[in-house]
Amino acid sequence: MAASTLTEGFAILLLAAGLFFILAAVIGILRLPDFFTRLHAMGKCDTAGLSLSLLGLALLADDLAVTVKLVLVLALVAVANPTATHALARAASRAGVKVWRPDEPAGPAGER
Amino acid sequence: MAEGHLISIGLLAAMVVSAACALAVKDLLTAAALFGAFSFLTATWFALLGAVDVAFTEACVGGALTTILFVSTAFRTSRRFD
Amino acid sequence: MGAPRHGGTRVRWLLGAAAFPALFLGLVLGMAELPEFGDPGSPASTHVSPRFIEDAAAETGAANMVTAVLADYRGYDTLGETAVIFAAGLGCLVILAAAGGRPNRPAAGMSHPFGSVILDAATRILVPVVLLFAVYVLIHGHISPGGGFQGGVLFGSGLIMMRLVWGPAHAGDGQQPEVPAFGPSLRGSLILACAGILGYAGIGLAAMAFGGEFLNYGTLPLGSDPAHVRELATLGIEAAVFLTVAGTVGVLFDTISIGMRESGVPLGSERGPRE
Amino acid sequence: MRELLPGLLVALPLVGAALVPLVAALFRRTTRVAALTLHAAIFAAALGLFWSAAAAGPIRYAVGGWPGPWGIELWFDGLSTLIALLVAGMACFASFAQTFGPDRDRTAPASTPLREGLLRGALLLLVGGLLGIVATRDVFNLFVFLEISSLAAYTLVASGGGRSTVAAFRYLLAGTAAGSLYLFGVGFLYALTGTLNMDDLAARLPSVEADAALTVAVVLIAVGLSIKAALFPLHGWLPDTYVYTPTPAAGFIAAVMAKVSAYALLRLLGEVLAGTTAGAVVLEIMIWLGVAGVVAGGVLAVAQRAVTRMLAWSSISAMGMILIGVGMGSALAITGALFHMAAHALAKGCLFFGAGGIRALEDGDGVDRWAGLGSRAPWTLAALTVAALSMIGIPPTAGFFSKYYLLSASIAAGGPAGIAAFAAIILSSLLATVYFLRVLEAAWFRTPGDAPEADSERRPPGPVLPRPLAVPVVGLAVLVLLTGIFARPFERHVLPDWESGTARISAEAP
Repeated sequence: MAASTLTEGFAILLLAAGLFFILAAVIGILRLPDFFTRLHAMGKCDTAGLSLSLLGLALLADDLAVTVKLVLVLALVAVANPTATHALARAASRAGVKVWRPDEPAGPAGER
Repeated sequence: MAEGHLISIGLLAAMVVSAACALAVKDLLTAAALFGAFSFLTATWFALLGAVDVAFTEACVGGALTTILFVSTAFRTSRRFD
Repeated sequence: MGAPRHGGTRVRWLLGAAAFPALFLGLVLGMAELPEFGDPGSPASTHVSPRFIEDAAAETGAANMVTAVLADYRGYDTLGETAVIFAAGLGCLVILAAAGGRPNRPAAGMSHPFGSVILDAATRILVPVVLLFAVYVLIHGHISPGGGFQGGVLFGSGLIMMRLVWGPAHAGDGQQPEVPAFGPSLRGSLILACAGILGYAGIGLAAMAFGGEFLNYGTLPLGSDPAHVRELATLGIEAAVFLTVAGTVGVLFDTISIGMRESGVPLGSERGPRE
Repeated sequence: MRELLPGLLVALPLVGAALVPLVAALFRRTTRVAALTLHAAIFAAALGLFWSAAAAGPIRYAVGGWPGPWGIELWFDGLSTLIALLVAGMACFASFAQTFGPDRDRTAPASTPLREGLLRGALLLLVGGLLGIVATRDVFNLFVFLEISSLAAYTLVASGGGRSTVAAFRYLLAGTAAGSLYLFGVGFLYALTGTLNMDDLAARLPSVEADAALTVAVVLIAVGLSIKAALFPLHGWLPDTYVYTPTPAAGFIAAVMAKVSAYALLRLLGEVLAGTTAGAVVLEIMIWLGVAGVVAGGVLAVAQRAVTRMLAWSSISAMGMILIGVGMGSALAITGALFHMAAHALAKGCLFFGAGGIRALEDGDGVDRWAGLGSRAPWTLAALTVAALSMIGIPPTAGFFSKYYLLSASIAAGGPAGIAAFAAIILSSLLATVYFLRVLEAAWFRTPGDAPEADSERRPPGPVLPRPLAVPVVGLAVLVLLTGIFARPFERHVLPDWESGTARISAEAP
């Protein structure tokens, strides 16, 4: 009983941390000034948030098969999410998206 | 049951919002991305209704495939819709 | 057609604007009178469904009832749906080859090999997983949600992923090096799609050759247990659907994003403007 | 053989639709022989079924071996085999005409073996879709095949490039809306009765007669199929589609596409849903809309200067006549409607092959382009004249008998609707005389010199139409005459099946 309560508590902790990172990603996308910084926020925080949430869910799952599946999804996210971020950044850099500098005013002009 | 209803209502509201935004934005890439989001919400809703097969199909076709095709089409035409 | 153009347009616009609220009202009114969704006593749940629920697994060998109904009881519908997908690919091929305007040249950034080590490595890891999962979905469709259609879409998505990262085949014209295509070419995709339809209808015709009706898999000489025979044949037609869908996905992506010339299929030709 | 034919009839077009592009993609050779062989085989199957159904009674065929409401059934009686025969036969001519290639009007891409194979595949797919609609006894299956035929038709319409793409897009919008409405209607019917099989549906409908959802379902199905059948106020897609479609496809699409939808209306509204109150009202409305369409189509056809556009409006008039027959629902009216489908399909196919070819080769669609063609190509023009006479309704041709049946049915029906239908059909015949005589007069009695902008040295003497189009034109004209002469056997074959079918449905209804 105690073990399961401990696992549950840990899982909830992981979920909360995951949600926190996702929230941070959302705030970052909304608040940061240009495409690259937003991507930076989204890529890192999203991956971390998703991974933590998935870990938490994997701990909570009753069925071992579900746990294994969730871990597989986690592995997929760990490969796919950073790659997607990289691809987006590279495409934007190739397309000539301007990088924001602190001395320039932020604005939608920097977005594409 | 009440929680299910709550999730359902939230999903439906998000669907309506994403669909309306997809119609409203001028940038075709943004519209394609919003449509992808709409498809994923639809798939989730189908799964909630118990139609897992349909949800799976919707996620594959609506979420992945049509989004890719829309983006390719947007690249072949002019990007903005005015 | 000439004179009443303007007035006609306005009348049409008004009619169109009136048609939508009318349709909406009609649908809502009709819905209100329908049996409650999910009502176990409604005609939809009491007339035909019980037989499917009770006998499907024993009669068709498919534990997933949806697969049993789609691939066996209403297999003719599914053949039709597969033909619809094939028709969409065929139409895209014919029309986009004929569409005037832009030359069939890849849009910048869409068809050149992306040339990034990270992407290359990630694609090498992800694509085999996606393709394998597609085949798993195809084979597992008997038991869990999935089947040929979903598997085919996933397989096609894997092919598209390769195209996106590594690009299509190039003929090598001095500026670009000669590059072989990864995955099937446009022509190969078309052949896959055709083969799928042929396989599906072929299984149906084979059943006729053994004395059954069209698509009556039970008569195929694959074993003694009819449910097991039906299960095997269902797997066959799911594979056929898989081929058609994967091929059509390839055809759609290639025609839309790459164009005809690069994929080595000279469908269109030089055209002069007319209007 | 009787057991094999139904399966072959529905399977062969789909097999061919995949086989022909496959052969073209693999070998990059022309697929003319393969496609013609397949069309001939389909036609043979349709002929066999027609004969079999006439000799030994209707055939019920359970696809996949699952009968009744669980599986999908096909149903071959005098009506469906007649339309199947019409579709398969017209497809043979259209496949022959496809050798003509794209219209030589500079927008269409040049023909390569692969492209030719794709277009032949699209025609086979269209035939498969139409035959599926004709054969099926399942309302959802009908939708699936409606979609197949629509998609294949959009492909064929758009294959001309340029304006034809725009026309195909409009057709696509109308067709998709029509398909969606029909599907909504089927969904309502399924929720109400729990079945998709037409016979089962007819038996279970009386128990839900009072439900308002039934009315909605009937209206949705009627509107959806009426768009496809180009019933008068819903005909907007038709003129541009028929005019801009490349000639080989136009001859087929103009001949049978809308007719098959009208046949589906006849099956669903005239047979299955006719017993419901909503169905009866919708059928009554359909008579009046048909009357309006007959008159409007005729008047607008007179107003056209371009020959193909005039033919397109005349088709709207003809569809109105067919739907008048469907709406009246008496045995005589149904005979008239079916017979008019056949007569009009043969004649209109002939005229579209001819007019499209003349438009492409004479480089213009005006009536004056036809000036003097009679002396240059008497046989072809004689064939086109026979078809035009059939459209007007001159006795030995098929058109006379179909109009005769419809007029008799109108008199028998009586009442304001009957009188209006009678007057409209007579008026449309007079209008058809006006607009067809204009063309025929130019072809036979004017010389090219009379034409305002004639440049006779550009036109070489000799046959007006190349063989791929001339053979279908002459063949169809012969068929128009034969159908007219042998009208009675058709009537004897079709009518009893209709009467027994409706009698069976009303007997099953408690």
